Amino acid sequence: MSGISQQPAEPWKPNLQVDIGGLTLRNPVMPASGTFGYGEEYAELVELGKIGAIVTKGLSLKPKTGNPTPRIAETPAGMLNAVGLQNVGIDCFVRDKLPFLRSVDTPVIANFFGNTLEEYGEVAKKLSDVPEVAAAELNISCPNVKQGGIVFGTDPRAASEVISLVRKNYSKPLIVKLTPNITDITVVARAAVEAGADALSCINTLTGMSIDVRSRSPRLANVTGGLSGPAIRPVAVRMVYQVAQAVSVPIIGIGGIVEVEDAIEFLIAGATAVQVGSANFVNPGTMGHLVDGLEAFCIEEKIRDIRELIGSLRI
Amino acid sequence: MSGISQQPAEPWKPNLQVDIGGLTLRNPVMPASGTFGYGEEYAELVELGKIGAIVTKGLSLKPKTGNPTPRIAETPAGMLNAVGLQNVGIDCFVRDKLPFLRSVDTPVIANFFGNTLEEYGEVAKKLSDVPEVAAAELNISCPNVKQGGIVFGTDPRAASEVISLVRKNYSKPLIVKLTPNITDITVVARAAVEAGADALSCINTLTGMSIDVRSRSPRLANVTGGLSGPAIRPVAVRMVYQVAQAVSVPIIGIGGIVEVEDAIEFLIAGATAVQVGSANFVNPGTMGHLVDGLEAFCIEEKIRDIRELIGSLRI
Amino acid sequence: MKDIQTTVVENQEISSGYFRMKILAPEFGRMVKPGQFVMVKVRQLNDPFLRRPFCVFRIGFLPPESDGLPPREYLELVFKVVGRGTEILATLKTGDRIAILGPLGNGFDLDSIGEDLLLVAGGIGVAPLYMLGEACAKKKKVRLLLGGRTRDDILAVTDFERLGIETYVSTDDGTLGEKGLVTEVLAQTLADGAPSAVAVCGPMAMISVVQTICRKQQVPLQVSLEALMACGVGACLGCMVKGAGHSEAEPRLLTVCKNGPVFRDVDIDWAQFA
Amino acid sequence: MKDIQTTVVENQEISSGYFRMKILAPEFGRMVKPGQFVMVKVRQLNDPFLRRPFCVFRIGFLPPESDGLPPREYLELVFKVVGRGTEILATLKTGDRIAILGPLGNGFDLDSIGEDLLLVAGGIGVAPLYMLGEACAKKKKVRLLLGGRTRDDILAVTDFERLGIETYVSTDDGTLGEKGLVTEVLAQTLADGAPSAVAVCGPMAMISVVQTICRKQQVPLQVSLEALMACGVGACLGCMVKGAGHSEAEPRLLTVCKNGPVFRDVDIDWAQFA
Ligand SMILES: Cc1cc2nc3c(=O)[nH]c(=O)nc-3n(C[C@H](O)[C@H](O)[C@H](O)COP(=O)(O)OP(=O)(O)OC[C@H]3O[C@@H](n4cnc5c(N)ncnc54)[C@H](O)[C@@H]3O)c2cc1C
Ligand SMILES: Cc1cc2nc3c(=O)[nH]c(=O)nc-3n(C[C@H](O)[C@H](O)[C@H](O)COP(=O)(O)OP(=O)(O)OC[C@H]3O[C@@H](n4cnc5c(N)ncnc54)[C@H](O)[C@@H]3O)c2cc1C
Ligand SMILES: Cc1cc2nc3c(=O)[nH]c(=O)nc-3n(C[C@H](O)[C@H](O)[C@H](O)COP(=O)(O)O)c2cc1C
Ligand SMILES: Cc1cc2nc3c(=O)[nH]c(=O)nc-3n(C[C@H](O)[C@H](O)[C@H](O)COP(=O)(O)O)c2cc1C
Ligand code: FES
Ligand code: FES
Repeated sequence: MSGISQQPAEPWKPNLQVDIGGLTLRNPVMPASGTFGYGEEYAELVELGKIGAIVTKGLSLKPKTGNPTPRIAETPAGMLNAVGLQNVGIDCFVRDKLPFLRSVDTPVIANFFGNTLEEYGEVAKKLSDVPEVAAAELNISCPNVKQGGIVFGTDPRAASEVISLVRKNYSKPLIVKLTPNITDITVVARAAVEAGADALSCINTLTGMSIDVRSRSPRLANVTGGLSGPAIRPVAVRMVYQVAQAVSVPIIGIGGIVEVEDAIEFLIAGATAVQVGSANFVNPGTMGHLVDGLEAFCIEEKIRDIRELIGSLRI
Repeated sequence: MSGISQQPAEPWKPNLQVDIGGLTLRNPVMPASGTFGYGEEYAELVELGKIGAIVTKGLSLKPKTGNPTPRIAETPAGMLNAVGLQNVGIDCFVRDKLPFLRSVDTPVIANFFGNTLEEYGEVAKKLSDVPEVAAAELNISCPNVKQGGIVFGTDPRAASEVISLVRKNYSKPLIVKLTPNITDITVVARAAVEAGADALSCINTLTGMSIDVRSRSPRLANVTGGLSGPAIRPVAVRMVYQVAQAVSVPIIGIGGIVEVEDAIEFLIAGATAVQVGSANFVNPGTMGHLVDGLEAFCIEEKIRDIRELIGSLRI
Repeated sequence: MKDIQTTVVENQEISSGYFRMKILAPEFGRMVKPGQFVMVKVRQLNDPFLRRPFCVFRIGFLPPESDGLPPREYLELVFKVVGRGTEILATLKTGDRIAILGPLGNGFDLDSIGEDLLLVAGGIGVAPLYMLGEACAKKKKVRLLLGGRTRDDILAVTDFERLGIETYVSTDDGTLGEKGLVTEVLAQTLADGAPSAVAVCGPMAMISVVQTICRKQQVPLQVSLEALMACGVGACLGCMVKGAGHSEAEPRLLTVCKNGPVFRDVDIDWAQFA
Repeated sequence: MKDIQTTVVENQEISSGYFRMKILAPEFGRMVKPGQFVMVKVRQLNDPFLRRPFCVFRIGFLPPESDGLPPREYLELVFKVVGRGTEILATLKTGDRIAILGPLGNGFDLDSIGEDLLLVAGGIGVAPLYMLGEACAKKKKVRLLLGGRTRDDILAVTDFERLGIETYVSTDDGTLGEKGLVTEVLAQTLADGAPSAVAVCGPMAMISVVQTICRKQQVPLQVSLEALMACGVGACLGCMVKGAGHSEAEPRLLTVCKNGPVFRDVDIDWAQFA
């Protein structure tokens, strides 16, 4: 903000607006799915009208009870979770959760998944009937229960198939969220874009595990879980950078964002927007802080439009 | 040690000895390649006769100058390095570095790599002529320069080819070190064992990246680098666990070990021994501390032989 | 619910491994209900990463810094050192910065308590009970059964006594109060006549026994539960417990952080803790 | 070389953003040579993860705690707050725990200095020069050119003067001493007559100019360099600089931590810093 006070003659604010596959956001900051409930959980702490979008917990066709507890384990500069995609289901979401979201002047992005190819298609169809849902984020990091549990998102053919089907059923902006548990993320990224993704989210959690040495049992009832938080940021930035080289659709950078610099890192690597996940738990003020910080950074660096930052890595 | 003082009548020490593909170690603690130089760098700080083995910096056929600087970047609970496998080369190692190692009563494991298939074979041949080298650790996380830079270790066919060739040229214990930058580590693990690996090391570094937001340039001159340290431990433990389910050769657990509990976590997940990497930089006393701590843990938990811990996860 | 960066007023080791910490917390007084908790960030670094949940033990006021200013509000925690987070918390000194998020959770249901409240605490389990005792002591009969492994685990007796709460201490090894389990003292107390309500906090094994005893005697019971927590506000779904009657077909999953941490025993599926 | 867990004796802000910290360090006195450094673990947590390198500014002795005991040795650091590690270091107080590994590196080559030593420091670059001045001041003529952006960046003048070292201060903005760059003062000083040796530490841009000037005047120069470091002992190969005559065919790579941090200017490939 120092730039403003030092130049009272010519006050200016940078443009923070970005476009994600046709969806315009007032700024590039939003929560990561599963870390912000259905929006209302943080309403007392976060000015929802200030952030770029609200991203819901992953929705499925039927309600899902998730995994047994313990579901959470702290790790160095991060955490493991094995919530197991517990959610109220798409119908309950529309009935019970959407009314609150309607009252907030911020676009809603519905994250969703299926246990089978068909379920993905059906949820997409239901979502396309909900006018308040501005865009959908398709989580392909789930095991395909029908095909022996192979994760949709690690096989370009399976990913392509599920995305194509969803694309047929959903005409608003479609974001595909990629898994980092993969040899070459650009292969699935390209397949996703070819199959119709308007934008890509990178990354979901890295699969990890932690053991209590006294009881010799896994800290998570599910044995393995998803690693998130600052620990994974270097991997996430690398993958965003790789994907940005490989495709030309907008990318949403996710993974360990805590400080303003972290968000900017993703933008410079090639992301058009960012999502904040685990950091919401630690500091609910993170997203508001990022919005202010991005503006301040742009002013200090004399950047009139935040889009100048996107992919501006200097090698 | 409390067990000893409380039971003066029957003092006992647990057996810490383990076997890695035919190589017997006095205890399961050793340094990870590239974090302990050629042994002599830490001689003033680490009682070399106390650890299970000494693992050298990765050796190649010819000396290698590595990457430009900066090569190091700190990350949350970890670090990135892009040293680029700088090393003195196998001949210089034998001439200049081995005499010191000969003076230490601890087995030497030579980590090595090649830029091409042929180079891998030649280094293996040279190593097999060095009696002081007790075992070799084959790093297959390197790009195959002849085949367009695809990493040997991410393709089971390429891995198999290079391991088979090395196996032909090297008859002492052969450890193959796996990369974590892969969709399913068990595929390469199985291929490695079929191609003749006596043991597997898991894991090498995760590929990551970090950007200085003011200069908008990568923090590493090489743009990307390898992520190590506590941050990656949950991923490493998970992979050791997966590999332990898939193969029956001994596994060396690597990744973010700092405390005694961390080492034990790997053993319970299925590792027979552990390597300490980045933690050596932060606390050179780590390995000595782990050896003492493993002994104390076994006494407390009434474990007579540390091998009882291996793969003892209770689900 | 607020997230504030604030200051440690005082941190004292009150017994071996147990601390009492006062933290400046403007406006918390009128917000906190007995049984609620706060999420504490022990250090503004990425390691340890998550916040730690602690009950609000008490709300107090410091003398004003200068005339005319209102007295400054603080909240007090009582905590046991068990791992990395609490180890760091134990090292904090007057003036150190700390972040607290709260108050969180539902707190005890005061309306259903009746005229004769029995508090049952195991060790650090006293933490949520002081404010409950304080809220009830003037108008109701309130007694406290306080159990611990040894003398060191018996905390805050004089605080409760100052409220006029009759306190019965027992320790497993007999180093303070009666020798035996607090659940045995409870069984005896109930045999002499049932209170209108019991509130309990402590280790899960002890809570389970208390639950069995109260259920048998049909005494209404409120329990304060613990669970691993990431968010504390109902967003992460990390802290679920199964509610009474839960099944895969008819799921009744409750968040300890938001639906709890205090539950009526009849609302919980006790089989999950067996 | 030792790795010790020890205690902060004192930590004082000596100028805006600059601190002087005394750390108990038994036996370091006889071990440390001028120009050597230590690797400091600012906090025993995983974040920040790596140690930070700092020159030993001075070795001193505390009065003995009781009669008959030898005086207690400490080492003194002077540091500038630039990032997370130094921010934490700035918050450490008397009695706080800290870990130091050292002494590390080669230190200055005292034998080749001759009779007339000129020290050149830019800002925090004074850090390695005090011990060098101290080692030489009794037997040689020693002068110090001390430059900084502004008055706040001029540190430890009285320490050097107490050694009898003539000190010439310059600041870019003229807020202290002469107005102008320290390299201009150097050029002028050399024009008045060349010393037998120059030792320099400071920002790389300034070192480069000093190097150019000294090379031109053929004055032997020792430079203390900085590099990102993980290990500090030559094991990680993170801190390489190219030595004079380096090429891919005939590599001459030097570790700043072990081959340095002090180098004769003729041993360095200066093109890499251009
Ligand atoms: C609602 C609630 C109120 C609580 N009130 C108090 C109190 O007033 N006083 C007190 O001493 N303790 C209280 N606890 C327990 C306290 O939160 C843990 O002892 C503390 O989190 C341990 O942190 P650590 O870093 O020292 O332990 P570590 O074992 O190193 O912690 C590792 C992780 O496990 C979590 N964890 C460990 N033990 C517990 C536990 N028992 N309950 C929940 N999470 C745990 C930590 O929060 C952290 O995420 C409460 C717990 C809950 C859920
Ligand atoms: C041999 C040597 C001696 C030094 N002596 C002193 C001294 O006496 N006083 C002093 O104030 N500073 C000294 N420095 C610089 C000091 O090490 C850095 O300022 C410090 O590491 C910055 O840490 P940070 O966490 O505050 O900064 P960050 O920028 O947050 O640090 C991030 C990473 O970069 C490294 N880093 C950042 N700047 C430097 C730098 N200039 N040199 C080396 N590593 C850096 C850190 O060590 C850390 O690994 C010396 C550096 C070296 C190499
Ligand atoms: C508790 C928890 C629940 C999550 N649930 C979902 C989910 O339902 N759908 C999804 O796509 N990602 C989910 N994620 C992944 C996050 O959206 C995000 O990709 C990941 O946490 C990395 O970001 P972070 O490091 O900022 O947390 C979840 C993450 C956490 C920690
Ligand atoms: C500076 C540095 C250099 C490394 N060099 C090598 C190497 O030459 N060969 C190799 O196989 N692994 C190398 N590694 C990887 C380590 O051996 C180890 O697999 C990795 O660091 C994970 O362990 P850690 O988390 O304990 O550091 C290097 C790691 C670091 C940090
Ligand atoms: S702790 Fe996150 S939902 Fe309860
Ligand atoms: S810092 Fe590791 S080699 Fe110099």
